[in-house]
Amino acid sequence: MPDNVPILSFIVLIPLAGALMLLLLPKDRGRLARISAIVFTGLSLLFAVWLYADYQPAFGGAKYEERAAWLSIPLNLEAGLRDQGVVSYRLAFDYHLGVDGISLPLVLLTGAVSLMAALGSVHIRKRRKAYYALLLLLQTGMYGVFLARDAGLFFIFFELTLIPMFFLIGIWGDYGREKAANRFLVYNGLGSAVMLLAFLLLVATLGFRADETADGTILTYSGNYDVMLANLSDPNAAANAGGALSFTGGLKWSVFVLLLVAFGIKVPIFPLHAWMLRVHAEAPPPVVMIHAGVLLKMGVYGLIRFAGFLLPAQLEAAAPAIAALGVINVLYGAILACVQKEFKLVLAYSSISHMGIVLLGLASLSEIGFAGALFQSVSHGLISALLFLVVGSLQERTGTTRLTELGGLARSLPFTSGILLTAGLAALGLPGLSGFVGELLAFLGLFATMRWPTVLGVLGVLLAAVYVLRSVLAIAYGPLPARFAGLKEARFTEALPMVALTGLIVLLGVYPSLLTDLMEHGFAGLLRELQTRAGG
Amino acid sequence: MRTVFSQYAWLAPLFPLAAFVVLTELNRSLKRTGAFIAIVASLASLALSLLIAFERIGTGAEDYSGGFAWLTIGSVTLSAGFEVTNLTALMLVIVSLVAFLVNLYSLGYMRDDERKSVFYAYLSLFACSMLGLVLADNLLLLYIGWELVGVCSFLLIGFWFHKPEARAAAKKAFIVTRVGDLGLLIAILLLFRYMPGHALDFVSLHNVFDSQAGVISTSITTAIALLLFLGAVGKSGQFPLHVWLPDAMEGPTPVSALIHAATMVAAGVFLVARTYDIFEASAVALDTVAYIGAFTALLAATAALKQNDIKRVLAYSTVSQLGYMMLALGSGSWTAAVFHLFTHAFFKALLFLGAGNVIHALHTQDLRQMGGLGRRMKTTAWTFGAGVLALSGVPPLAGFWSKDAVLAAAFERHPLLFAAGIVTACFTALYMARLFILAFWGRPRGDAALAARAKEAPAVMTAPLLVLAALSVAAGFVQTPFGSWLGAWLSGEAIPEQAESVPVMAASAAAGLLGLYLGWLLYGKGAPKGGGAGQTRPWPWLVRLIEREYYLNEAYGYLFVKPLQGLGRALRLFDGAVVGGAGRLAAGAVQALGRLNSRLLSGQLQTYGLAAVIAAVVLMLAIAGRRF
Amino acid sequence: MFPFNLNPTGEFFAFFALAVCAITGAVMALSLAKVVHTALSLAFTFVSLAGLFILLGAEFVAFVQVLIYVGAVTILMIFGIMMTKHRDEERERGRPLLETLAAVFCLCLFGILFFAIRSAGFPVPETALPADNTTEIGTLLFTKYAVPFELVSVLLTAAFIGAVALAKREEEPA
Amino acid sequence: MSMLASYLTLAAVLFCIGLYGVLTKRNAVVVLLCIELMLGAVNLNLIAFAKYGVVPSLAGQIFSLFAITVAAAEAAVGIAVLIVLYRSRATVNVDEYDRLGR
Repeated sequence: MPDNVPILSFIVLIPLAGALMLLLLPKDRGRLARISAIVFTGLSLLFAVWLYADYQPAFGGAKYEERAAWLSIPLNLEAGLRDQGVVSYRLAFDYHLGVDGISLPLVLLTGAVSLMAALGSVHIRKRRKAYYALLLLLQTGMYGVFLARDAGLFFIFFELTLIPMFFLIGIWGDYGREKAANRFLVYNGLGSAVMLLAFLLLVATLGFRADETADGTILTYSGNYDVMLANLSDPNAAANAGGALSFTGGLKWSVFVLLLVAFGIKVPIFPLHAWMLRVHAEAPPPVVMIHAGVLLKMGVYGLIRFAGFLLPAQLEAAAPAIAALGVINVLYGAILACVQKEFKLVLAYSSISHMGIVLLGLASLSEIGFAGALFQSVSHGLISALLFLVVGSLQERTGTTRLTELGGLARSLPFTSGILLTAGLAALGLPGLSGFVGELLAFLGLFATMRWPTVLGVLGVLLAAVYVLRSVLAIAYGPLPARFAGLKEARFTEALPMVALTGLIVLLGVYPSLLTDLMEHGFAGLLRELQTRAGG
Repeated sequence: MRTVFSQYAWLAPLFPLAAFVVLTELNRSLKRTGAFIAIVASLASLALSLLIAFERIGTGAEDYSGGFAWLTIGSVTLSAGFEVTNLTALMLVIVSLVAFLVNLYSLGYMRDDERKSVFYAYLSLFACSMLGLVLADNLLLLYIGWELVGVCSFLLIGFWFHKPEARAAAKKAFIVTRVGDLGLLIAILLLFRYMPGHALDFVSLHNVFDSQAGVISTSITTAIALLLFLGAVGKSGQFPLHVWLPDAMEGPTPVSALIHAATMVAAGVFLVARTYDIFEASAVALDTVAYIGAFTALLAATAALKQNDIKRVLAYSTVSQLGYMMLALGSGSWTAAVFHLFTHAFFKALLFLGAGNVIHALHTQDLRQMGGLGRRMKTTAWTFGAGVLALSGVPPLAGFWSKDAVLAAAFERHPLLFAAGIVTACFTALYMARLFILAFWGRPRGDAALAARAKEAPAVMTAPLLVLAALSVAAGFVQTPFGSWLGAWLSGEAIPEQAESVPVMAASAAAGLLGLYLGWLLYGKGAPKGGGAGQTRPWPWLVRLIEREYYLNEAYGYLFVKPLQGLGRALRLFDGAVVGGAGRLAAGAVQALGRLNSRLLSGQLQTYGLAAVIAAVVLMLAIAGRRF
Repeated sequence: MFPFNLNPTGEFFAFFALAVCAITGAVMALSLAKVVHTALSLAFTFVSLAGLFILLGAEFVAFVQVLIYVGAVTILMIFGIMMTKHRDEERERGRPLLETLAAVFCLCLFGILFFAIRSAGFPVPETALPADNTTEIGTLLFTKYAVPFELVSVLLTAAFIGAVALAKREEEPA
Repeated sequence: MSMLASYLTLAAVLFCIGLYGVLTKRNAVVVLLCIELMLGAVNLNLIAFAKYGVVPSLAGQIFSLFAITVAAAEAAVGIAVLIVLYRSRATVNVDEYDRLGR
């Protein structure tokens, strides 16, 4: 591959270009809109796969980095510092994209889930042009979040995902869609506000940098992630530059807590999950595929990227608390999933439970646990995407997803039911499917430091079997109600993503090295930091 | 001695896997040939297993292992590999042989089922996982196989998915065994934590626990052993997790023969045998295994006495016999356990397949509807009879020798264990006699027309019976108190002749014969003509207790299911009221803010104007004020 | 605090008289009940303003002021009044809060402006305006300010076309 | 007090009166007239500066010419809008024009 291809920009911007192109289409060409959306999504995925093929974990992602000055706001404060040789004093945000072992798996996940969601949107009939345009816009946001290397850019991409989601829920959702969309926006808006505050604190402290040039010193506050990391490893950097807030313990803790809340809403961590239930239940299934499959992982990614790498001491100190939250998530979600009567809500609570395992992996503070957290994120993304693909397919045919009304579908829809069963088995952590690997790694990692939380987490896996079987068997097994006797089996465009996702789940379950090899050096910086702490 | 075929042992699970893949991919187009693909695959596995086993017969065959790194994270490598020892070779033969026979048998049994190819796909997947479990060279891989056989069991129990009972049974089987699986998983976590170099393979386990005592503290060892045993308890249907196995009889009968009698349920025994070094390092764990095993054996044997479903009787019998194996393991003789596993696989598979023939002929599983089949189904009756005698421990059939080995071990361990074993042996013979008499003797009690049409099953279904019957009769001679060839082969150590076991043998044989005699007395000779064998009996509460299987299902319902549901409901209220309430509060606050705003933004232009003027004045004042 | 060092020149008296007229007109406009009266008293103010312009040596602007404000705008307003119905007889309900606040803040604004005017030192101009400023204005409009001038004419055209289009009665649907 | 200050003060007075009228008067015509008054006050400022500013210049007068023109345009459009509104609402009271839609 030629080295000068801005591959990351391609990945991020192709969906945006697609969205713009869709706007030019006439309104009634819904089919064309669908096809072109799929093509653009696929194109982006193609670049992501290319990146995957080309990426060498040992060298990291330095060669893909792209950077351009984007926003530079003069602060006009240099007058007082002129005598110290300061010629410019500004606030700068860059268009700065980068990739590493942590973001690449999630980028691939985004591509895969987006394509499957686009394919799985066959039953969306209303205002297709707008739907697909929003879907593409959403993709740009997601890719951007995972690839941005600048706090400001990250924030903008993060926000960019809210808008399409809001409309996708609010326009194409079920009966309670408006309320769900509002709730979504309120929670995530609050989260964003908190995140912005945390980022501003970060920019004002870690983001400060003094550049000596021929003309004099240029003082910059920037959201540049590399600068933050550099400042972090060199505690005197900010102090030497002068003028910046010092990043002391209290401030670090407040930033950490703010980040935990901000990303905790997205993950979602226990008391902050109310919004996602509604989204799961009300949004159209393909959108939930993306929501449960990718958007929740943005929270995980944010936690690792900002709370983890920038505040390792705080992460270390808060590990027991995170583990406790993880355990609560796992058990709380699982127990509630056991009593739901609506399949989508079962899946919603199951997501909470599974994301708890991610938290457990993070709390382990070990490489294997981190890898488990990331693997679990990807795997849960694929599994929940598959489950909601099936939900969409069932909902279109039966008109309901209530467990009490369904039954025996394995007779009339053997293929779909088989996929549902496989997805369910993957969700309950069956070895040979991807769900198991993530859970295993997270547990292996956590067990070394915290034994009882792990045992409680394992208990959650048992409950997973209970709620998955309870709901899946209620749908697929048992006597078939007469009104469902004549249902038509999934059409090709539905079956294709189902098979593809199942294949991915099996592939990752059987040969997880495909993904874990990527992460090999991804956590190196964080682990080094944690180790020096442990040593000193 | 160099081994040739052992190097290719990894192929054994791949044949059925290939069959599974082909069958699932080409499901629709393989309506007829699907079964043959599966049978050929299982035959290939069988051939390979036999080659491996025969190659290893003789002394000094080295264990062979090979593998690759499955997952590397940082300094930790989880590997996947296989290991061939004499134990695994034996297990390979048992599994692939029974699997092949059952595959063959199902050709007849499932002939008219429209989802036959799905059935064969599941069977193949099961064979693959089970062989993988057996061959695994480390605990993690074993766990993977362990879970996969559990899923296959689940799928096959629920094969007739439209029956609500099958659905419930499948769910129950999966969840109850999962409880045990978690024990195994936690044991693996513990081992991963405490083993030097995070090693999980059996060779390292053997080295650490056998020779390097003190590397891992006793309490941890005990914990690991107990957790491993919890896994075995779940899989092998030991008390208190045995409740799923009788219900699992909702699955097709060949499945019961393969999975729930011969192979998968024995995996627990295999697990304990494979990690026996850990158990030997902890006396507490061994005692636990022994007493749980003995208790289960006794409990299940009594429960089998009053079951009316032919398969449930056999299921409880399986539970009971597995208890025997655990008893042997706990008594310190893992070779006896494996020996019993070996013989039990044959005669219990035989019994199930025979029962399958009966069910196939009569379309009922209720013993009260049967009777007099002996004349109509000669082959079935004779082979079944051989199985009954073998299971009852009548010398010199296979069951006698293996049971004797178990009892001898128990005798050395503790008289109480021995007593439990002897009583169980008596009960075993009793309920088997009852079963045989009710099914094959006397006159038909059920639908007369159906009984009249009942005829012997086709050859494809009787041939496996004959093979298994022959094995049930003869397989015991591989290890007798006078020449313990199998034990020596398995453990690699010469086992001295056990002269003191003659009284044990006598007691065991006497117990078996006594049980059979009692059975004949109660159900054969003394049976009332009406078939309702004795309405008034002593201790009606005890009978009821046994009939209801000791109310364990109800107890679990009240102990676990109800509280979980209650907790779930409580949490649902909490989630709706508190967490959701907080959400509503947040949303409400924002909306209230919005309403306040919209009241301000009333559309009154002049109000806006006034606000602008006020703001401008305030701004001016603020700017002007800064100068002072 | 602010020394009123008035020098009683002719210009000052003229200014004073005209200022009183303008303010009176404005105040009257606000206090009169009938809309037509308001319009007329504002016209009076505009005329006074035109007088002030003359005082300031801007005859041309004064002329334009009279022409446009008094001649066009006020007349336009009166047409507007005539085309709409006004219920000025009814005693409208007051809006005391709005009125008080408006009054207070307008006074505040005036206070600020007055304070600013008083505290600013205005240096005496060094040069005087050209005497014949109408010619000068004409020259400037067609040289330096030609482009804005043309733009304004476009704006006017657009505004009048727009006004006509807006006010044109739509075809009544049958 | 210089003449300039006097003119400016007068302009401020007129401006504030106009502003008060805009903010309090109900009748849309009166509101429009008051806006004209405010513009007039501004024009007065411009012309005063044109004569008494530091550098006297005709630019001030030209500016005020433009302002007058724009004011005329505004008045015309304003009246047109008012008439249309009157047709649909049957009122000229500003406080009843509180909706953007129908």
